[in-house]
Amino acid sequence: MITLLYFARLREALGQSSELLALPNGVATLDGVRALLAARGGAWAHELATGRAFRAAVNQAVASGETPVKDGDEVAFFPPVTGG
Amino acid sequence: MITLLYFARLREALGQSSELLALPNGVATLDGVRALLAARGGAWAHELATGRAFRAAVNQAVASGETPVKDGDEVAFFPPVTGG
Amino acid sequence: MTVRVQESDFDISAEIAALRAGNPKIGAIASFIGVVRDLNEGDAVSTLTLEHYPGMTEKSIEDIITQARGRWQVMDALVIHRIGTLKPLDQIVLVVVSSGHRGDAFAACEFIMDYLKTRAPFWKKEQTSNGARWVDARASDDAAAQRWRQ
Amino acid sequence: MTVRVQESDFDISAEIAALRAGNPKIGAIASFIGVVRDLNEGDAVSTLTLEHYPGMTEKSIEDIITQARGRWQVMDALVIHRIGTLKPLDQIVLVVVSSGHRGDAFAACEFIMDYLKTRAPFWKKEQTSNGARWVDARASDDAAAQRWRQ
Repeated sequence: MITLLYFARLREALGQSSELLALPNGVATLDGVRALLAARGGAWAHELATGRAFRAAVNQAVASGETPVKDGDEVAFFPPVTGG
Repeated sequence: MITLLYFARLREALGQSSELLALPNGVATLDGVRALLAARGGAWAHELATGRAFRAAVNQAVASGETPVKDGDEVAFFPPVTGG
Repeated sequence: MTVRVQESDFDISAEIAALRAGNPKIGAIASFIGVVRDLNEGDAVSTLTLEHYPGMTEKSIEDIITQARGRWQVMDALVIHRIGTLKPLDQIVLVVVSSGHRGDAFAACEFIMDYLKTRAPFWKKEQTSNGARWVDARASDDAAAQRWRQ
Repeated sequence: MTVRVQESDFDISAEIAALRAGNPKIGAIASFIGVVRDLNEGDAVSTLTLEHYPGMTEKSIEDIITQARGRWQVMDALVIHRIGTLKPLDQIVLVVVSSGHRGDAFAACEFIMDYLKTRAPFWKKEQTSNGARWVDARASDDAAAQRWRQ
């Protein structure tokens, strides 16, 4: 299982702030997780399309598509940050 | 008459903080005033020698050797500044 | 270093006193306060709500301060970032850097602010005269952070 | 703009509140505090006495602030510089700049500080473990001021 977190505009668009997900065989990277979620269609397909301006973190560190993801990890998707 | 002011290390070396001086004929620039004072010899010659690192102002604006000086002006000599 | 993410307001005098902690080697203290403006992109802003990623936020700010300490002579640094709902004139963020010399203090303080704008996981939602909207990331903020990579 | 040369201490919170004066267009406030260190050029400093040129000091600082306003978007600026006898840990100088945006606030604040160091007529005399001495102007301060002329 991995923990998924969604923040800000993505949280609102996807209608949830977190969920638990069983990692299927063969899904071992952040882009694998993204593709799995996008395959749900609707807002998931729209918000997590490869061309969209979202960011992601694995275990609270900024991550890219190739970042490995394994059981027990915390994976977060969110819009570009606007703090300060 | 012009008003002469001395600050910081120059004030101490010259033994005074201000004086009034009648401008002789032919003295019409800051460098003219400087030469007049340096001609007093001793600390005056030493502190106001052309090679020394002093600064000067005429009427409270930073001045160079060619800056005109006339009756009624306030002329100040001081070391490089060290504020802030 | 001190990093705080909090709903409550802060007082810069008290924070600077705590950061200095009587250290007589400090010669320079640079600081920055960000405040909520009443207008953004032409629309009147009535409130601003800040959301963050608990845990990652603190970690990423500590990492930014550690990077600053590696680049400049920094005695100590403080970041306070508020979350929750704020209104125009409210303070949002405080960065304070103490150093022996002013050049280091200024550079580290601006570096930390630029990275806070572009890397720390905070998001702003505005309530404006045109309705609620998420604030978009600014290209100028990315450019400000980018110049430190040269 | 506000320029004060005074013997008394100052409180940065109170000064920032006065400078902001409820102006909701301000988004960024950069500030700098210079403090007396206990050591200079290897010698313990017990006191620091600041002398200035009354009249010219205020004029030159106002001129510096006017230059800063010509170069950056500055809402308002404050300079307080203390004179008289200070001791380690005492505050010497405060510069605060308010602006719509942080880049302008930081640049103007650092510009004003660099010019204060190299142009405003203040002189420091230290009482050290090796006796009293006038502080020498620093080449690094001249270099810091010089870079703004590019």
